[in-house]
Amino acid sequence: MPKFDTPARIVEQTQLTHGIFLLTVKATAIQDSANPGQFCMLEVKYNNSRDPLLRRPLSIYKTRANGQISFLYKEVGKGTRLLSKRRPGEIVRVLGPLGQGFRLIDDRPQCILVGGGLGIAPLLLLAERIKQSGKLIILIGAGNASEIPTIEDFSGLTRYFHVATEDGSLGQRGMVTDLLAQTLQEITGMAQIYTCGPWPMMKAVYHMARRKNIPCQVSLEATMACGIGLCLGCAVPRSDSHGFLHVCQEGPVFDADQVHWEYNQ
Amino acid sequence: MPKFDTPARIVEQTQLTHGIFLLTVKATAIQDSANPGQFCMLEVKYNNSRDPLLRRPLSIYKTRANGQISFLYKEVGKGTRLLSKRRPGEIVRVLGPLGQGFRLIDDRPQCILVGGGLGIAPLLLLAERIKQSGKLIILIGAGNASEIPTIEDFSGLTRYFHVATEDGSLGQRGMVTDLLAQTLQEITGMAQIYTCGPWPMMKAVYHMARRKNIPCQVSLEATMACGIGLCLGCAVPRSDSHGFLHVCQEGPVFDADQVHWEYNQ
Amino acid sequence: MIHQKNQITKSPDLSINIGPLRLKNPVLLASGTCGYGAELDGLLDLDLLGGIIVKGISIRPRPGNPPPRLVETPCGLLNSIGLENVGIESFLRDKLPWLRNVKTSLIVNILGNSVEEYSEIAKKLDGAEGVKAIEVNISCPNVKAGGIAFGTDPEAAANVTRAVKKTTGLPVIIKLTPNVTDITKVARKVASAGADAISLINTLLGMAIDIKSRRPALANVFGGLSGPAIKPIALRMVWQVVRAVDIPVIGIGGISTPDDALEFLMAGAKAVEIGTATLVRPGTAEDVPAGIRYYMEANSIQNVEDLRLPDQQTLNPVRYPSFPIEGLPMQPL
Amino acid sequence: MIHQKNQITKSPDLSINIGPLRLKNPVLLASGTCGYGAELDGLLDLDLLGGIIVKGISIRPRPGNPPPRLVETPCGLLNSIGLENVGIESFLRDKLPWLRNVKTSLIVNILGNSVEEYSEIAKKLDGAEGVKAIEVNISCPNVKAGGIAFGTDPEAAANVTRAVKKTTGLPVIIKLTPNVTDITKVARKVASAGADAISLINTLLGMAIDIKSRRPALANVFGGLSGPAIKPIALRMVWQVVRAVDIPVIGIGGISTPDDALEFLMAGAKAVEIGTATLVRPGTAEDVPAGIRYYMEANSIQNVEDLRLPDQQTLNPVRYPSFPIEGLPMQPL
Ligand SMILES: Cc1cc2nc3c(=O)[nH]c(=O)nc-3n(C[C@H](O)[C@H](O)[C@H](O)COP(=O)(O)OP(=O)(O)OC[C@H]3O[C@@H](n4cnc5c(N)ncnc54)[C@H](O)[C@@H]3O)c2cc1C
Ligand SMILES: Cc1cc2nc3c(=O)[nH]c(=O)nc-3n(C[C@H](O)[C@H](O)[C@H](O)COP(=O)(O)OP(=O)(O)OC[C@H]3O[C@@H](n4cnc5c(N)ncnc54)[C@H](O)[C@@H]3O)c2cc1C
Ligand SMILES: Cc1cc2nc3c(=O)[nH]c(=O)nc-3n(C[C@H](O)[C@H](O)[C@H](O)COP(=O)(O)O)c2cc1C
Ligand SMILES: Cc1cc2nc3c(=O)[nH]c(=O)nc-3n(C[C@H](O)[C@H](O)[C@H](O)COP(=O)(O)O)c2cc1C
Ligand code: FES
Ligand code: FES
Repeated sequence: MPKFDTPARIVEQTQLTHGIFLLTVKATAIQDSANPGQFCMLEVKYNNSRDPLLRRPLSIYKTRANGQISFLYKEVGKGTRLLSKRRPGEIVRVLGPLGQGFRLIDDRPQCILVGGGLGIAPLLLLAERIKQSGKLIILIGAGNASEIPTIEDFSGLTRYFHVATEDGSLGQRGMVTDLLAQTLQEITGMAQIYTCGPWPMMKAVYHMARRKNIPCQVSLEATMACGIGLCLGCAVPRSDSHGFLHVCQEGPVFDADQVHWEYNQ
Repeated sequence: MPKFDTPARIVEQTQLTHGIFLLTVKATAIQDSANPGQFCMLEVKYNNSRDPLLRRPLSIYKTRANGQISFLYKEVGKGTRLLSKRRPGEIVRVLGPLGQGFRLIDDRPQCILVGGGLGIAPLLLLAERIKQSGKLIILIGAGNASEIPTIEDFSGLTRYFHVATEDGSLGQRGMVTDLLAQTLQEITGMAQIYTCGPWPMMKAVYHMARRKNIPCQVSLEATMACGIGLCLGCAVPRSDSHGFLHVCQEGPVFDADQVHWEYNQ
Repeated sequence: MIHQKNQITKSPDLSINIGPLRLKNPVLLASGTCGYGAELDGLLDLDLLGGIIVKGISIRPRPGNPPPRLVETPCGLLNSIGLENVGIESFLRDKLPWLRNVKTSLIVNILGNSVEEYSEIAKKLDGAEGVKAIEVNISCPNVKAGGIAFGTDPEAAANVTRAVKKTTGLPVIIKLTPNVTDITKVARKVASAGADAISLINTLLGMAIDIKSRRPALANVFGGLSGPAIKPIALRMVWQVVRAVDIPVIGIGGISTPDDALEFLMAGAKAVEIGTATLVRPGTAEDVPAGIRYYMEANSIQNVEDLRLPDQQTLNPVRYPSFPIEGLPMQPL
Repeated sequence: MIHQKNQITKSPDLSINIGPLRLKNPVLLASGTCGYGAELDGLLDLDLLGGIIVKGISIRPRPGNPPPRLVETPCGLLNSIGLENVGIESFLRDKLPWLRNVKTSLIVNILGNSVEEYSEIAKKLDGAEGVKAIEVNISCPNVKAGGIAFGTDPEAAANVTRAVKKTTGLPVIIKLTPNVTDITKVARKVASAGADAISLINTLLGMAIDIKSRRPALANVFGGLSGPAIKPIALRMVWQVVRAVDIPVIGIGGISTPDDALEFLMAGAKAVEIGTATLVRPGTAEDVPAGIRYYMEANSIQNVEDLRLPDQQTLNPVRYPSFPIEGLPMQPL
């Protein structure tokens, strides 16, 4: 799979709600070959400064045929703060598309996407892809409505769309796992779960899936230096206790039963 | 003398010629107490980056009664490049006014200002001050006209105004020391020289002044970390071979005969 | 939340003891980066700090090294000031009076090229009104032993410690150099020799070359590296020394924010010194006690010493409650 | 100007010898930061480099340390990968074939926990087609000597060197750890033990604490610091070792631009390795030979080895032709 490290011009930088941004850049080569669940490494340092040193991994949220890619990201620290200050017309270096994305399983006509907070970022491309072929169920959870400002991107894709927020500001009051429990009671037939969100949420989703014998793919995060398998820094313990998964190269998407969920992040 | 370390809003950032910029910030407290020949330390790092680490010293070029200070600077490296990217409305931290500026000598009605290249930066405020009290002779030299884009700021201040450029693109072809030699032949009576520019130029000016027994003040540069006497990094050897002058605290302006001119920068 | 917290916790206590010396908070200014204090007048309220450690003083004035003395490096600063200072006589006469009016603890950093020089200067400080403690810089070359730094030889370090302790009643802090294979060896020797406390780290030996002029960027060729770049090394050494000795440890190296200071306090440092960060922004240190207090309030920590991480948990981080990975010995790297 | 230059100088020669090994230019990829080469396919043209040094290989596969294994620091990176690698068998079977097709010199970095392990793996590499040299990482813990790194004990370092030299006919490069008081001592021992070349530095031991979770940021507590932050320390050590031994020295540490590389070459390094910079931008190394060539052309330097600064001039920088300052001895700091 080809990867590209290109200077990309910023087309749009929008603050959606407090601390959440949508960044769109022009990077045709990357857009061309991007698959759902893949990510990019974005340079966040400014000009010829060397601090922060490392790039930051962000999932590919959206692509457009004109070579544009969008990232949906949250300002959590130094790097994302600097990135959020960059303006249209400026250049950021982007390396991508990286990693193994979600795998579509032919015999699974019902796909359940479970996203928590900004964990929805890698799920949009996937949802768009599934929509073309099978039944799409989207379940999204967050603390409150402002944490998921791009919910409309998803809601139009399927009529099986449900939201839960902990404070009840949008959709059902509660957790996304409540939605999943309800869904798993209702559905019949072969299904496949795809999930991304905080570790405890994904762990819960995995256990629910396992009880129902539904295969589950998870998109993991790990601190990364290179994003392309050079440093072996992005390790996550394997369930078989034989060493580690490498999130940037073998992931970020894994079959959930490969992952050692007792690992205390 | 009070010093202030204030966040200053950028009012103007203009590229005058290739690589030369005029930056104007609002820093009322500093403007209020600034004297000719003093300088400021400007933060050049972006946002919460820590590289480049140190601030950069720049002479106070102009002040306006409304609290504005201007700096005339050249992009020579990392720090000045980053500074040149900053835009009006943004904030830079400025520490100043710093150091000992030029001293006006009461019994010297004729003042000769000798500036080389951007060495003119600390001389404008001085020229404005002298204009009020005595005869002002301004001599400016540069490689070519584009190195001294703000020459009009000076030319209106006195009719004793001469320029030399090495390529003849402005004024007389030659060096500013040629102009000084001519001037020294013409003038009679008590005089005082003030100079700032490259080390070899200042050295030459000093020697010419000495031969004519005219006192000479020079504005020196040195690599600085703090700008306020904390680190003792900005040393320049003393002419009496007893240790060092400290540019940020005892200078940047010195009587030229205090300086060890054989020091090979 | 804030209301509730106020009901259950008292305002955090930031005061600490360094041996017999009580400091109102654990934030000090590091030697060589705060002049003799007066230079900061109006830019930093010294009264808000735990203490100030003035520029290293020698028995006679020293002119220091020829310039260039400074070069910036990535997130760091190389300096070869050469320990320029006014000498003890001028310090006592010209600098000390101003410092007596500051409401913070004054610590004097001293240096010498022989054990005798260290003793001599410590003796002169012993009776000096206003001086609360001595910090001994042992990174200096031991002229008698061929110029090897006192601090790289555990025996020599212990000798200096004993000599200084003998000549002064003031608390003695020994400041270690990081340019050694095993800093705990020096630390242990210095502690058994009677030091009241240990501070670390001094600068790491480095250099830079100016490729334009094709010569070393510093006239002295080598210089000492300081600033954020060295923080990870400093923190590791502080962690090691805290676990090797029973006397208080003061952490130094690249601290420029309250968060940086908290890392050192969590590693077990009793106090911290702020160096290069003061050069970059003179007011830096002022914000640090406030930031530490804020963190303590937010985390309901009563005493600043309770910030220290428990050794057990952290030396064997229990991140895998039941996690046997075949052949997984912890590695030093 | 350019026209005139072309008339008087030939195109600069960037090729160098590391012992018996000829490299087309002095720019190598550092072990542990370029995987096994194939990961860089399409992002970096390995053919443009002097060589590639693959991830450290041990006798058996190693899983490495638990995560978190990485933390960013100011201008630096702390890692505690724990020397995870596929082991020599899998390397020879799965990785080497791809590497044989690359038109650059392949150097294999090896590691062990005993002298025997080093020998054993060197023997397996001896006949391997495509392998041009061995780089020996001696920062590993010497299990028999209680876990002290081989590289911090000059004797142990010499023992490893002798053992590896005895079992292989390949050129042997010994890679030194910087976590020592006097790196020239180790360098001299290693040189007399028969090393063909020395490379330095490996990472500096450091740590970070996550103040939010209140525990060390790395599961392993300590990690190795690399990146621009360490460049001044690396350059100083290279300068020292170049002047202490007669064998070629390869400089490593924080190199991310041609200018950085030029500093090391001017310090006297025969070649340089690029590590962390490749993680930050995979194409970094490609630009370095080009940048060196450009500098040589602009300064009419014919051979890359002529970049080295003359010792005399620079060790006693003659910046003051006649400049006697009273009591002005050059200081180490
Ligand atoms: C494959 C992958 C895809 C990702 N996609 C997205 C995305 O689409 N949108 C988005 O907002 N975020 C995404 N992340 C997380 C994002 O990379 C981090 O939030 C970002 O790197 C933080 O950088 P910072 O400099 O702002 O924070 P720092 O100052 O480095 O750290 C601030 C806090 O964030 C945590 N953090 C730092 N780096 C990471 C990391 N790599 N992963 C998780 N936590 C981290 C730190 O522990 C710390 O608590 C993704 C991460 C991975 C590995
Ligand atoms: C008191 C004082 C007043 C000054 N006033 C002005 C002014 O009004 N306008 C102006 O353009 N410049 C002025 N300078 C010089 C200015 O400070 C430097 O050009 C600037 O710091 C370079 O920063 P940089 O990061 O761009 O360059 P760097 O990347 O740090 O270095 C690039 C090149 O500039 C040289 N350099 C770096 N720092 C200094 C320094 N402090 N002094 C001299 N050379 C240096 C280096 O040797 C190198 O060759 C003044 C310097 C001093 C000490
Ligand atoms: C310019 C400068 C001068 C210094 N002078 C001294 C000194 O005189 N005595 C001393 O013990 N340490 C001296 N140091 C070391 C600092 O006190 C401190 O230990 C070191 O800089 C690391 O801390 P930092 O990274 O916060 O600067 C000096 C450091 C700098 C940068
Ligand atoms: C993630 C990572 C892994 C490394 N693995 C090895 C290794 O396996 N063997 C080795 O000798 N050095 C290893 N190193 C050290 C580098 O080769 C190099 O010596 C060091 O990082 C300093 O150079 P740099 O600042 O350019 O990265 C590793 C460094 C990093 C950052
Ligand atoms: S981030 Fe470097 S190997 Fe995954
Ligand atoms: S720059 Fe620090 S004392 Fe002058």
